[in-house]
Amino acid sequence: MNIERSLSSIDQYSAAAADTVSDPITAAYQGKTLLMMEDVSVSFDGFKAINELNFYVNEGELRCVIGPNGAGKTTMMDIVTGKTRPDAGTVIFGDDINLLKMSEPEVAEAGIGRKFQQPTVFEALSVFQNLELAASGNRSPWNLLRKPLNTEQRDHIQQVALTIGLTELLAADGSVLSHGQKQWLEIGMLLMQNPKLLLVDEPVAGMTHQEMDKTAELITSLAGQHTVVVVEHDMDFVRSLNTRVTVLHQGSVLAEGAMRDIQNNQEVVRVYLGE
Amino acid sequence: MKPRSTFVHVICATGLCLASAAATAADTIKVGVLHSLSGTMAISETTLKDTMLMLVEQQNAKGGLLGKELEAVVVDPASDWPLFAEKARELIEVNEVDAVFGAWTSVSRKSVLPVFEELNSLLFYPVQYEGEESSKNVFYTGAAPNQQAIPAVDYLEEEVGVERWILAGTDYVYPRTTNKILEAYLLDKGVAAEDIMINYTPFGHSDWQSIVSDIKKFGSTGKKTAVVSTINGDANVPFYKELGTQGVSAEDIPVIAFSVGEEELSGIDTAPLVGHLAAWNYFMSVETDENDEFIEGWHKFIGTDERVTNDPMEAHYLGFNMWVKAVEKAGTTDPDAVQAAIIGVSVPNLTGGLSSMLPNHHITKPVLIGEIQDDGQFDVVSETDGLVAGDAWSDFLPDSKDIVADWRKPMMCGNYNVKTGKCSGQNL
Amino acid sequence: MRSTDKSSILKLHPNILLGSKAHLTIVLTIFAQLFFLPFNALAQENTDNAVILEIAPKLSDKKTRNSALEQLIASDAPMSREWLIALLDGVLYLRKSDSLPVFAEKKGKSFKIVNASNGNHEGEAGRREVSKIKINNAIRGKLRAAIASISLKDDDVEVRLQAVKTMTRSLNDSDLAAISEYLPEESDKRVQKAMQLALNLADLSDADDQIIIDAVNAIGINTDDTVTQKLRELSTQTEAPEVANAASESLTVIEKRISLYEKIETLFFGLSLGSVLAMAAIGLAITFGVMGVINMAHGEMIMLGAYTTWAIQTVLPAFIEYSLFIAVPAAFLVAFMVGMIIEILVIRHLYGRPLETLLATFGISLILQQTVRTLISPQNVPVSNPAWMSGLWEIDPALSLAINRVVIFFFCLFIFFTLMWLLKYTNFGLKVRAVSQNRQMARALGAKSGSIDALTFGLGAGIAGVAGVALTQLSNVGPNMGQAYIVDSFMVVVFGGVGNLWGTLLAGLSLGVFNKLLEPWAGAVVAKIVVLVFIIMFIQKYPKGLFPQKGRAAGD
Amino acid sequence: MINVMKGDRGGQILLTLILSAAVVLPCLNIYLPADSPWHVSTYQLTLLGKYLCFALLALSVDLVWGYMGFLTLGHGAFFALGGYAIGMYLMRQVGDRGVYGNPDLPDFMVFLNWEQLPWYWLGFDWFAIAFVAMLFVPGLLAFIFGWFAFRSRVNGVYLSIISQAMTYALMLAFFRNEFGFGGNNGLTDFKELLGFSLSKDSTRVGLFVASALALVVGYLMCRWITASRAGRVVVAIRDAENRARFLGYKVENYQLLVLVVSAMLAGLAGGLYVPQAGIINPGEFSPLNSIEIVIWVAIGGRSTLYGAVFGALLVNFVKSWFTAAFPEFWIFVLGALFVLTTLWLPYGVTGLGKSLSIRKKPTGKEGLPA
Repeated sequence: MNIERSLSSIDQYSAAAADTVSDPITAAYQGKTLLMMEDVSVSFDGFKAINELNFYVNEGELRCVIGPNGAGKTTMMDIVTGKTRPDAGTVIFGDDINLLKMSEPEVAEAGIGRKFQQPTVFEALSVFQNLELAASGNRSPWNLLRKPLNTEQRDHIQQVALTIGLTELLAADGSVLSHGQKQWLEIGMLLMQNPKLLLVDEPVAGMTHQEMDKTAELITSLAGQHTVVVVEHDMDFVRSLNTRVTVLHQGSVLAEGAMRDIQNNQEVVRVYLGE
Repeated sequence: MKPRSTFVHVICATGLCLASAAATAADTIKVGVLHSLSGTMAISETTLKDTMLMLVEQQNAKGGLLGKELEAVVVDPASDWPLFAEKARELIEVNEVDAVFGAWTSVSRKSVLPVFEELNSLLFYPVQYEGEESSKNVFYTGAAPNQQAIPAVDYLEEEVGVERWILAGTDYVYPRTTNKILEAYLLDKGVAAEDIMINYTPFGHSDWQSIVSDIKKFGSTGKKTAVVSTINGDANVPFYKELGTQGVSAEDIPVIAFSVGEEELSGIDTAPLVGHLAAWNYFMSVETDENDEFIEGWHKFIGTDERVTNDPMEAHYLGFNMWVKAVEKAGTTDPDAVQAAIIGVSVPNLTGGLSSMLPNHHITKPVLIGEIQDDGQFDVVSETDGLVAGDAWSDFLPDSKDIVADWRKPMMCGNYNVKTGKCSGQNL
Repeated sequence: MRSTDKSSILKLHPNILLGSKAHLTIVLTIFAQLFFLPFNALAQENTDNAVILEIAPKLSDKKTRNSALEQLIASDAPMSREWLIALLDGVLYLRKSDSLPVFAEKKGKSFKIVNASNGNHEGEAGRREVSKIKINNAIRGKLRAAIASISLKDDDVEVRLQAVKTMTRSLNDSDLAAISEYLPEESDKRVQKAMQLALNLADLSDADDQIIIDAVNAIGINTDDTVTQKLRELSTQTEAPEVANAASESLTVIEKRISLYEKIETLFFGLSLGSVLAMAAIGLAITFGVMGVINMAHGEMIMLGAYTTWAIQTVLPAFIEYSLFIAVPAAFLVAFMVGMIIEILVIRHLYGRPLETLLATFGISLILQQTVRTLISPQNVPVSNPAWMSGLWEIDPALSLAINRVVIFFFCLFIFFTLMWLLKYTNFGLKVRAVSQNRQMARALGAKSGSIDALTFGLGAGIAGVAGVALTQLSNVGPNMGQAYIVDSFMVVVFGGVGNLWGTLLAGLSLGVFNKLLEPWAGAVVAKIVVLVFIIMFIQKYPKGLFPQKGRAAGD
Repeated sequence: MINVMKGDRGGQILLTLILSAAVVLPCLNIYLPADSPWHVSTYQLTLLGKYLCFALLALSVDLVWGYMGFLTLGHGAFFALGGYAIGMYLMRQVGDRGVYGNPDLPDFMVFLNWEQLPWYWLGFDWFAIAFVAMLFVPGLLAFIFGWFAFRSRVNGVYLSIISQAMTYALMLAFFRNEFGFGGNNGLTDFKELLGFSLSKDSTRVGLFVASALALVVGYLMCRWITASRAGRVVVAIRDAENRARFLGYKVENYQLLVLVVSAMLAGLAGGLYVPQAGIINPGEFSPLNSIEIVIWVAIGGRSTLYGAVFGALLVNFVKSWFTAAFPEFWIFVLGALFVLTTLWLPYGVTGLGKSLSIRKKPTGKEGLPA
């Protein structure tokens, strides 16, 4: 990282953040706001995990969120998905859906899918069954007791399996998959839900380089049809996604912009390299 | 056809065909022993199993019965009441025993009763119980309420001058009945209702602080107060410990217990209990030759002279001897013949008298009141003049006072209502 | 003189001390005299004892017993007091062959006998050759009263106090005369007070109204049973209105005081029950709460501790007083070792499969129970309460706390704080916490998680064993005893919040108090049901117990 | 219905065995003379009938524990409630043949001076009502319990322990004589069921066959649930409850459904058990009994259904056999069986092959203990 080449001052950064149109990458996906988090705060035992966070994602956008450990990335996801309730702030999805009033299943129903940091596929079930579980439709117990999958759903599963490259492993148990395959399966499960917004938490942690490339390809291919927010540590990976990046620090947004700008942001560098 | 028979083979191989496996040797007479050797009741019942083994061994040493060797078949119903019924059935159907000695709790007796009636076999039940029952197939060698509770209360009233009564018991059928009988009896005698306090606690109750404190308060009015305790088993130790702790001595408020014998005391430090009472039909401390011989035999059999003897052991001793005598009299072990023969059979009891089997399948027994000594034994302080006949149906309960039991012909009924002239109940 | 007497008695009658309590001191002291006077002093006085020799056979006959006793009490023969004491203590026998009254001391299966009238040794006699002069509770009461009047001049303060109290219960003229006589000489404040109360009580029966009113005022607020009885009588049955008024006024105040004491007592009962629950659960808070082992054999660890106490008392019958001090470390060691063995042989292979530990430890619990049944006995075994742990701590006649329960309460706190200290401030504790929070990480940092696990499980088991020692003082010691505590212990740990020791302590104490508050109006059974339903409802509301672990670590 | 058995080899074998036993054993009992080596005595049939009831009970536990991950320590309560429902009907059938000859009240009520039948006994003269109660009283209790517990997301050991508290509280309540169910003695001395005398061999054979059929139907039912898409959701909930929630499943509805079905199966098992055992008493509610059921399932192998059935049959058979053959030592054998199975057969007896072939470490990430 060449600090000398840094062009952005803090002021410049701020201007960039305020004026998203000036950013060539996000400009491509310019649309209306899909997710809006405003003035959100939450604390655990006095520790402010999220501190007056403002965060916006537009429809069809692919966004990366980075930040050092404890920056509040996972907590932010928890808030969006209804697992954690913030102490203050508003979280609006789409036009007027208030996510803070919804339970996890309701959030999922509303069209937000989440991929966890730890790959949590259902190991006791086969890849097919994992995808089947994620298939959209009536989710009441009574319905699922009586009705097997319809052809349309089967086709969808096949199609998603193709996208994530697991067609040959459809019958295999979740437990025998490699780490990377589990990550893809989980992304596949998100896709099965036809979500409007995909939250992807550290998709490449622990992956080999090949797997990482494949994942980057997969995620990039998703953008456009879906809105995707990726939380990631791995800078190479984030760079390879070549998209707009938000830097979180101590529970609020430190910087936002294209990767190359971020890399040159002194504040960011200071946070990452340590004081 | 093949798979099916294979299945039967499998079942048999795994032992379900116990019947065919346990081929009965014709030259022995089998006696079933149905006492819990594990679970909560093992604490009391294991001793009775050993007693039965001793009695059988002693009988065999005397030459067996009808020229045959006696054989004890021991099973473990594990303090599990449905298992009692299952094991009873197994003893009778599979092992083909001629009589069963066993059960302790009321519920275990109730559980096996239909089995004995259905299969027409004999059960000797050795524990004091609530009465209100007389079955053709059961012989009650323990005390009925009139052979324990009533004389005990009489003693307290007449000799100790008790005016206020606390009837404390574990919440199950024996204390409930006994207390009901006692309450009716005391009210009959002119005791005011406010001078009677009745208290029930769950099985194994261990925290007696509040109750003992209540007892103390109830007894602090200046009138002489006594506790009649039908507290069962394990709950007694903490109860007596709490009495000692809170300084309730036998001179202030004596406790008379119907379920605390030598065996239970052997698990308690008795020094603080000296003077508390128990009512039984037998005490180890009774000085007779029969008792000495019995105790000696027991110590020899069990291999230590630390072990005590108690009332239910005597009950088995009586029941077993009565059965032996009845079999000899009938010349067969056939249940019907033995049933007919056993009524009227008398055998010496361990307290110097002669107990006999009554037509209602209860027996005659002396009633002894003993005070606890610091060596865990009882000192007899009162004894009924003669033997008391066991009464199956209490005269103090409105629903049972008209009922009598007589298993002789022509009545042959355990449940005959003298008013309506009807025989109802178990052996319909 | 006194101390040598006592130690000698210890040798002669070890079981006298087994459950000795404050009021047994009377018997003790008298015993000293009984067994030493006859051998030296009494030999010369045998001639004067001829009268009581005649009384002896009458004592053993039920019909003549009462009159004989009166005779003995009235007799001024030098031996009469010793006889009274011997009777009370059940060591007065008749030799069957010649109806000679003897003091008999059990020696194995036979008796060592001493002529009761002259103190001559008569050798040994078989069980059948002597018969005990039996007494019952009524006679025992009379004896105690008779001895009490003699004991007013005893050297021991406690004996004198007890004597006055015994007298107060049924005052007669001669007692009063004796009390009036000794009051001026009495030096101890408490005995003085008791004597004064007796005299005042006697005044309450006086014919003169003024004397009664004065006595009522003199007594003031006294919650003694005899006082309330007498006042109640006066307030309802007296014709003189002033007397009745004075009595009922005084009674109202006293009753208010008593009801306050009753509330304090209930609270104490609750705390005491709570301390038992907490103590039984603390060990489980370690094995289950910290290690996540669903330890069904926890109750059997308690049982092992209790049996250790029994074993120590059996092996060292002369040291009953100190047995608990030996038993606590011994029980800890025994349960600790057994716990370690269980961990190494079984639990160790089941980490990551906590549910399976339920199955395995249930099996272990069955095996341990049946082992005790087979090796020792299916019956309960007796454990004695040492004298220092018996009796009551009398704060007021209407409020006395059982000393053993007070001791156990503080013992529970002691265990708890020791454990807290161990976990918080020692290297071992640090490792335990590290391993329980993150096994891999702790291992990576060099903690030998294997040995730490074994030690932790041993610690939990050891503490259960120590709890077992305390429980011997309250409840039965038998193969089933562990079963009585296991369900309650799990409730306490869960109610308090798994993994939180403070939670366990507070849960135990609060459930105890809650239970005891309910008991007076709901009865023992319903109180327990209500407590269980309360726990269920509480967990619905607070799914992680009283003290949940918070934040990210709590994850699910 | 039969196609739910596809892919369940163990279940196919098991059901075939049970169905053939239901046909063959009664024939051997009725048509063969008593001295034939192939004769099956009524005692053995009844014993086996009781085992089958336990197997059904184990099945219901496997459904909630094996598939849903709720380690229930209170299933004995559902079993006992079902048993009490049928026990009450049987009590009413006694009519005036009780010891006191009172046509309106069961003996224990006469004896405790009850004036009239308490309201909750009304209707138990009819089998249909008792049968409905047998299924729905446990079902309702499960519903109430689950509705509160699952909604507040009580899980893991907390859930297990409150289920234990539930059965413990019920045990204490049923022990109380005032509660109106016969206190400690419970209900016993039954005479007849639907007009058939309970002491008749034919009735016992009938009960055996009914138990076998109930087990088969229960098995098919469980299999229907577990093999459906809903069943896979349940497994998903077991392994990663939160994940399932994010997938949009109303987790508590699934949990509630499975728990209620399971409780009803347990109630059915209890209802069939009581006429064969001849007694129902509060001991059935004891927490230790419920733990024992879990142990049957673990011994047989959980999450397979057939393992639970096999485990219940095995443990109970061993118990019956050993309590007679080694009355003094059987506890040691049973205890050792529990310990050794856990150590060496983590997938239970039926999972022997699996244990041998897979030597992988269990992940034990989420949901444990559950």
